[in-house]
Amino acid sequence: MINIVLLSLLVVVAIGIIRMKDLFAVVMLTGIYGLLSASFFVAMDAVDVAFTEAAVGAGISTLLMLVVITMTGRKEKATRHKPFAALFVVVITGGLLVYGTLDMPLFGSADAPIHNHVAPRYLNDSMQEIGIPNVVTSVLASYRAFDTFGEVVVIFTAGIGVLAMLFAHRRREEDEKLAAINDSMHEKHLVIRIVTKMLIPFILLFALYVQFHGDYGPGGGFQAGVIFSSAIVLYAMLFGLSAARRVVNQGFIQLMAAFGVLCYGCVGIASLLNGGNFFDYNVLSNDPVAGQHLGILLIEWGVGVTVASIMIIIFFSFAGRREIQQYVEQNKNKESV
Amino acid sequence: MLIAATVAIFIAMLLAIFRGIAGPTLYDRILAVNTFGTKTVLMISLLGFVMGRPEFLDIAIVYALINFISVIGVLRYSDTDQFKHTPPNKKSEEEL
Amino acid sequence: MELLITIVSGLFLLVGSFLCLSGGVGIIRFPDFYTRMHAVGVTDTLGSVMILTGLMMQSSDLLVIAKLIMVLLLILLVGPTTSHVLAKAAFHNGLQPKGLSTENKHNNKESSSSNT
Amino acid sequence: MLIGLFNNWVVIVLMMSGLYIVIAQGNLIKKLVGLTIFQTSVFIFYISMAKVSGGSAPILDQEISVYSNPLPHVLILTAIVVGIATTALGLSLVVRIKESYGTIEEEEIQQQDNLQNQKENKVEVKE
Repeated sequence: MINIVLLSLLVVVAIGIIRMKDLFAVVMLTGIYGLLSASFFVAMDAVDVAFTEAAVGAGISTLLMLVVITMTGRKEKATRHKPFAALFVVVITGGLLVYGTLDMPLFGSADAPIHNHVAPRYLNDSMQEIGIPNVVTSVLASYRAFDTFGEVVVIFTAGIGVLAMLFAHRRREEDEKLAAINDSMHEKHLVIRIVTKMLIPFILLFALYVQFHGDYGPGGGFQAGVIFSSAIVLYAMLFGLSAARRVVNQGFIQLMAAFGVLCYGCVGIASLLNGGNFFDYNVLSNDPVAGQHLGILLIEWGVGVTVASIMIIIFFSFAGRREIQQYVEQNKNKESV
Repeated sequence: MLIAATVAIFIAMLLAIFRGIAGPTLYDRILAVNTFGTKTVLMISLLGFVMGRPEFLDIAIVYALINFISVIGVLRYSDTDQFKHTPPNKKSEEEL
Repeated sequence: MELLITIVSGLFLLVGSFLCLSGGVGIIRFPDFYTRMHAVGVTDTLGSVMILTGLMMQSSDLLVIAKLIMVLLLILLVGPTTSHVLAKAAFHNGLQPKGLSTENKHNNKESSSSNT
Repeated sequence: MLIGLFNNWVVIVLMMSGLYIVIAQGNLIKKLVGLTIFQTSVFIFYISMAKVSGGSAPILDQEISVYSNPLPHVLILTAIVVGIATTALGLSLVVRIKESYGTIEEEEIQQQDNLQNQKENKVEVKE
């Protein structure tokens, strides 16, 4: 019942997004969309997924889109031609897909094919084999560790891509001028600065809790990384990018991003050297379960470090690009005056 | 009673969505997102109790935090700079 | 005793959901941004306090209560702050409350267009 | 039947909304939002397949016997973070396009490209 209500709300928001021409409103609705889908994931028992979607969909992605909108302009231009062709394609594809769903297993049925292959083994044996109660973490970090390694490498690569696209070397005096602009901008937000100062240590601590409590409850490296980076992002937004760069050095954070992937890969190689398969943690310690614990701890740590660094790098790149654009524009204005 | 509270929160969420879609000003939308976030926090807490496993309240904490961060971010990037600098023909009177 | 707790927590939940609902009606029905923000900002905070307190009474686990208190503190800290900042930002950027004379609005618009 | 397949149909509606935005609307940021909607519909599809009615979240506990399927959760969890990373890459492309073309509307970019091509062709003919 809950899922029907939530899904209907999602459809309403999606239609709203289609009809909006104001990109700012679109981004706001995307934030609502992320929150809604995350509540849907909670209702569907996927607590870990909801955790991630909450931190990513409602937080970081909304912010990134907003930063980009401030750089590229807010209004969407109306398209001149009528979208009949697109509508035709969409309706045909949708009709075919609906026809395809008629053979799908019904929602919630316990004998659907998906529940009959590896899932029972994960649920029944993971407590003996891995020894941690959160099955999602044990599948993520142990049974399918190689898969997760690939995902981490993809995130790393995307971060490098963003850096390659947007990195701009700035001179020191420009940096100071930009910092001056920013400082004057923040004087008026006194209340929010104080509240933020109270909250940031709490957010960082909470990120560490999520990182290390991931074995027993919802959480893990991916979520912790995003939460940790959002604390830094908050700091950068309120106290200026230059101040944030002094806290988290750009070179250091790039090093950490690579270090996380390296840490992950080294666990696999260590298990190879100890005579097991790649990412077979049983051989890491005398006791297989203790080996699993050690392996999962190290891997989650690597994931968390990489994700946090990459998210911070991405935000710094976008915000830095924006500041440079502002600087150039201001100089232009001065010249024209 | 839990179910009643959940339904009430759902209705409040729906109303917030309508305000988010209708606008008309930028700040109305930010307000809609903000209340929607608070409602989501409440709903996650309630859902935990309705489904009988209330130990997943970590998610509600994350929601409250992220909601704060995103609202601050939205204000930071809409308050200053670009949206003020847009020439008046781009910005209708209502949209201010 | 058990019955009493159930009744009291039910009452808290009811009052909380009533407050949330009235805030929701306010956000739809009120005429301009400031009144809407007033409706939502006030009822949201109190409503969440009520609902979370009601939930606290129903749970027996200490950890769950501790987490609920954390959520409660966060909402108490964050809700008023965001309302304050929102109203301030809106006012600074020249959004006029409805009911101020339309001439005033006109002047404001002209001055802003001459600036840019 | 109606309720049993409702989730799938909503997934299709959301997916087609995303597809429609990507095909029909010219603004590049809007297209990226459309991709996000499309992506989220896939997430919803996976997660609703994993649900077992009467089941609970796959975090083992002595008192609970029926759990939802953990495997789709794992796949989607990583997919969400990869999704934001790739979206960020797309957004950085949009920023660069704006810097070199001065617009992020597809049609205007196309026009500028056509003009550029025509110029190049003329130069070649003259030579």
